[in-house]
Amino acid sequence: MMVEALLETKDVVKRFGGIRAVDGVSISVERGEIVGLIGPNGAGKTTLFNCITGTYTPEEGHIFFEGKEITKLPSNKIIRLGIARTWQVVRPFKKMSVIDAITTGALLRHGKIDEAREKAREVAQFLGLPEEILKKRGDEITLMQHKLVDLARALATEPKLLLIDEVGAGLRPAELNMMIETLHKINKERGTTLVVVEHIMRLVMSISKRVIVMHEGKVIAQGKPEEVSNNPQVIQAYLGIKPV
Amino acid sequence: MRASITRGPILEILILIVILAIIPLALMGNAYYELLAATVVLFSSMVVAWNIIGGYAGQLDLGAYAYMGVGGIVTAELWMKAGIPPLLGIFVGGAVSALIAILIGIPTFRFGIKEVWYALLTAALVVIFNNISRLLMGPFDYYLPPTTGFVYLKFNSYVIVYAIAASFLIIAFLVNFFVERSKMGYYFKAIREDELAAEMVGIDTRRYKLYALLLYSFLLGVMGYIYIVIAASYSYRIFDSSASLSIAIMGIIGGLGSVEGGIISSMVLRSLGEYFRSTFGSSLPGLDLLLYGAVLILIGIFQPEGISSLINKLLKRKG
Amino acid sequence: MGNKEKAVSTSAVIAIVVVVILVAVAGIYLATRGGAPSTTTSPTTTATTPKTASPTTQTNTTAYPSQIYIGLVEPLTGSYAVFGQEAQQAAQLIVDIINNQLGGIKSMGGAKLVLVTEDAGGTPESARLAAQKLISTYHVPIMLGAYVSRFTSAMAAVTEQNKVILMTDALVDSLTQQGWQYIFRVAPKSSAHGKAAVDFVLDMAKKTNTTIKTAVVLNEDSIFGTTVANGAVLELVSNGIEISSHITYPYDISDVTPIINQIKQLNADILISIPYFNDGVLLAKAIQASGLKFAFIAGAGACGYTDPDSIKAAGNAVLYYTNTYSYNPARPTEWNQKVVTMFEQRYGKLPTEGAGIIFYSLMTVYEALEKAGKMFPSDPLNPDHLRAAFLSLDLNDTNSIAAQLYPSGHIKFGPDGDNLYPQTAILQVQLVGGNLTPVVVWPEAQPGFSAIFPRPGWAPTK
Amino acid sequence: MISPSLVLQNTIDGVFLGLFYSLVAMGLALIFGVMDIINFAHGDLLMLAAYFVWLTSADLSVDPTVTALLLVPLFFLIGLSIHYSMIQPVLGKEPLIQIAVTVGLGLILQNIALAIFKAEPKAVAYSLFSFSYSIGPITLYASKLFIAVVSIVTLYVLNLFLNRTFLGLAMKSTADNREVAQLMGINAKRLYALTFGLGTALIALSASLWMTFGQVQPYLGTSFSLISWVIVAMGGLGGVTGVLYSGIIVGLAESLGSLFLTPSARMAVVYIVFFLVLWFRPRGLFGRR
Repeated sequence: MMVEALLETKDVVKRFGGIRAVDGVSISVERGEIVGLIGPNGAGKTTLFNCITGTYTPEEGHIFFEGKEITKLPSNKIIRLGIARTWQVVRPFKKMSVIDAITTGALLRHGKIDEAREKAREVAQFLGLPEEILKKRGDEITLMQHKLVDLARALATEPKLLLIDEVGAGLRPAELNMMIETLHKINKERGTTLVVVEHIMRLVMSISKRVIVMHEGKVIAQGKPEEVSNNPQVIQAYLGIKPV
Repeated sequence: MRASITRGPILEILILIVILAIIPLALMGNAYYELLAATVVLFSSMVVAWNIIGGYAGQLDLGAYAYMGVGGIVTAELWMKAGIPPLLGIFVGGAVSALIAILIGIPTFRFGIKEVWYALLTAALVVIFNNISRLLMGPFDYYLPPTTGFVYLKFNSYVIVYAIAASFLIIAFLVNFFVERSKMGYYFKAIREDELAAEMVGIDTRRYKLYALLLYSFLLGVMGYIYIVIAASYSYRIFDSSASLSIAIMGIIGGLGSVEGGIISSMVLRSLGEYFRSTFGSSLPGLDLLLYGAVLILIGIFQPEGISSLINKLLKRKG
Repeated sequence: MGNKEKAVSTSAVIAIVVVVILVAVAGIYLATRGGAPSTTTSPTTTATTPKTASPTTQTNTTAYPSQIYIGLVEPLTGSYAVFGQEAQQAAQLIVDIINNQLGGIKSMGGAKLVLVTEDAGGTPESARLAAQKLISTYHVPIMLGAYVSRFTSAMAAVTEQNKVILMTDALVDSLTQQGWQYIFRVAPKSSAHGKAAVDFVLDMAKKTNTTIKTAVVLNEDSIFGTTVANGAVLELVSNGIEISSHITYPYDISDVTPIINQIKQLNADILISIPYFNDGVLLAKAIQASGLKFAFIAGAGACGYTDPDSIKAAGNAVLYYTNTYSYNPARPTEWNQKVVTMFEQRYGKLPTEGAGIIFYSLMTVYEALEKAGKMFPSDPLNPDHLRAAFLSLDLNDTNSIAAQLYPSGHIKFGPDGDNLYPQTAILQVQLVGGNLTPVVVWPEAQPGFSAIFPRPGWAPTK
Repeated sequence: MISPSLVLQNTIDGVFLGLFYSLVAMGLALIFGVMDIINFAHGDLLMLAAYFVWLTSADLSVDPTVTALLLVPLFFLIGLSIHYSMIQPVLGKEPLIQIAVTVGLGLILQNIALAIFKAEPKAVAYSLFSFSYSIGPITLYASKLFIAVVSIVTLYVLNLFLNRTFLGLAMKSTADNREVAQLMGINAKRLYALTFGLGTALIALSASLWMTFGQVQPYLGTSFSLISWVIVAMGGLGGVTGVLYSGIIVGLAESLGSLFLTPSARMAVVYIVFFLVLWFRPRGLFGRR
């Protein structure tokens, strides 16, 4: 028997009006991997994320998580199975304190507030969020801190698979380095599988062991970072010239 | 609700109870002020109940009097038609009100109606209830029997009416208190802050919004009968759009999610409104409402988080 | 909410809450059983002794109060303010007449009346608060108000409990059918308005040889509109007139054309319409525009067609329309003429129904106070003595001013507190010197006028 | 007894009423679409404009339709001043805050009107259009016909404006996609002010038409606010046509609800239709962001 992939999509199609935003995508993610998902604007990466997390229901195709079909499940059930995500634009709980926001995530697996709060603290510490930040409200912290809180909130749900959408956007070079380290740490120390959508090539190339390239809703290449970056189809896609 | 409770809030509740207990003593047996206190406290408890759906769960519900009216009318009719004493009837009234709320809430949340659309839907609900009850009950005023007594929750003494209204306020306050410290409270607030992000930490947002609606409509349904006792008669006009709006407005002025703010704003503004009515009613009609309007605009522009955040700021500055 | 504070277990809080609720429940229960004032059977409640503004006079039973407070609760804001504000003006005028021209309450040593007014606000609760405030602050023995039926019932909850006489200017029938002890009403109740509109039309039809077989009844759907319509329907049916259609609509309707369209198909002889302000003008304009013809269009209830604002707003469209009035401003009695002139001089406008009801209601209160002073000289303001005085009144044009102000000229209360001799006057919009003017045409037309019936331009079909 | 001709008559009247409703709601749709502002004072502005019409028409004996020429520019300016004083500060804030501020504005307008004009409804007695045509069993009311025609023409001109002029296109594209509009180099601040002014000016036009047959009292706005929002919600952001069609649906629901049920329950019919539309087409009948 084949080794079961953690996440597998088969011919997933999602349309908006006449546009096929995701056009027959089949990918698979193994346990423990860090996969980079790249492609020009509008390639369908975020839409694919939305299909996986149940925000959108794909019109065609199937999505499996740990061998179980999740294509038509509602988001909350999918998250419970062990998928979490973050967004390119942070979505903080502005009027809640940081620790409360993370606790909200932890409540998924810890029904008691005290336990959840304990868990939240643990995750915050793991991500290096300083104690004084935890009491601040969501609208009182910096962008980098926001990104970490979003990550912490997602991690607090104890996911097996974490989908990270352009976490580097808007960060300064030093912050970017910290973020790269943090992602590595999440993968190594917690064993969380990561799928990272990214525009910043430095980030993708330095953390991903495997890269999947999407263009106009389709997967056009996948492989090791160095292979992919030399692929002529990929280069053409990024330059905006249609491959013949 | 297995949350651990810290000492601070208990103090808060005790203070609230003590203040509410002192009020009638302070009124020195003046029936007018007793009645006023009962009216104001009942209004406050409606605002506190609203806080669950509006303040915590962030759903701008403008249908308070729809739920309150249903509960009140059901309780009154059960007494008059079936002889069921209101002491039991108010819970049936609350349950019927909650049931109707849920029946409407399921499709509403199922189809993802939120923000202004939810506000419009609930505002329309009050008009629909008004029109339909007009068809069912006719235009007539209905009077409660003159009987008084504990099981009828009807008394000649305003102090007791006040005491009942005050216990509603305490109960509504406690429900808020437990909600805030429970998983439900965290989930409500997450939904209020960002529904999509809430989904992504595994919250069944539809179900939790229904929970909020359920608690809110049940509490209002239970309060409806006492409203009728104070108003002395009831008719389809109990379904009042502008009164429903004023409940939400008090919640907004108080500060979303702040029970204390809601209590303060509703008590102060409702009493002030009554003061203006009785003082300037004949010379400056509508002055109280005009002032509400001005307060709303000023708060919206300069203090969008309501008076509770203003109070917090002042406390911080001092402390 | 930080977790550093010392945590207390949930059960402790629940225990405290349960104890508090138990204590509260027990307290309420004990209070209701023991010390609370019982229902109206007990004669020893607080308000039974007259508490007027001059407590010094109360030590001596033979001395009378120098002032008697009379409460007035009227809607001075909101959509009924039109009536309430006029009622307030009328009440002040009558109180001044009583104090200055009639020498106060003579049987009580010339005690003067003091009018205290409260705005009923927009809700029953605020009307109740208003009534309670008058009792708590001024200990009024008698109150008037509050035009709107649900405000009035909220007031009655207070007046009944405190044994204060409520002389109401609200017309809805059911108010005097609740078994209340202290409510009185001189004004014709709403069903009498509906009946009067029909009686007028049938009387005129007989006089002018007009055949009337079918009628359409159209009313705004408030409790007032509905009860007036019920009175009209009963009278139509008992006179063998066929009701082609009975349509109700909300008074704030924005478009009446669907109603007019429906009526147009029916070809009825007469239209009995019970409007409020808005809809009355809309209807009149739409009927004019539609070319709809009736032998007669009779309004029941006091507003919508013949009041000055409606005439101003509808113009020609309301020519020859009628309304039933609880008051006859043209009644040719000495005091009626006098009061109308004084009102006109003081406020620069003719009194309409809102003022008229207060004229005779308050003047009846005056007669009752005089009577009480004679019947119970030792304790005239005792509520049960007052009640007895009201019930013993039998007023007519020769023995009282109040009756001179009332359309039927006869006031006597039945056991339910309603006047046994109700009467309304019919006003019709006519052209007087080129101006649209409301004129009293029935039961007795004002001098120099007569009812214009049927509507000019109407020709009987077939 | 409901005859086919009566149904036809009410259908026609419902469509006429609906066209008027569309015009009333159009200003709101524009403001909400372009600025994302939730305006609950829309109806109260109409009430205010109606009083202006009454003041000019009743005392100066000018037909309500003529006063529109004066009122439309006046209300454009009133709209601008409201925008700069109250709307601009809450742009982009939470819906609740916007509702609070606009409800506050509405309360102020209502109670100022109550203080100045008292509670009695005011109407203009004289109008050019107090007659009707009869075509078989059908009656066409001149004032309704006139209102319907003016509404259609206005909506058509507005549609041209939104599709043919730079300013209109700017509004339209801002409504469609805020970011793209920013890229086009549109000065958002000025555009918002102009939009609010235009929306308010449209209300003044509706008020003039309303006063050819209706009346004004301080609480007139409340029902218009709700009706306008229902139309905007049902139309989605489908532009002029979306508003037009859902206005007609509301007009028909009201008119036929009156006929088949009772006029007392007509608003229940309208709002139940609204519930069903929102439940089953949450994005409105004509699409929404």
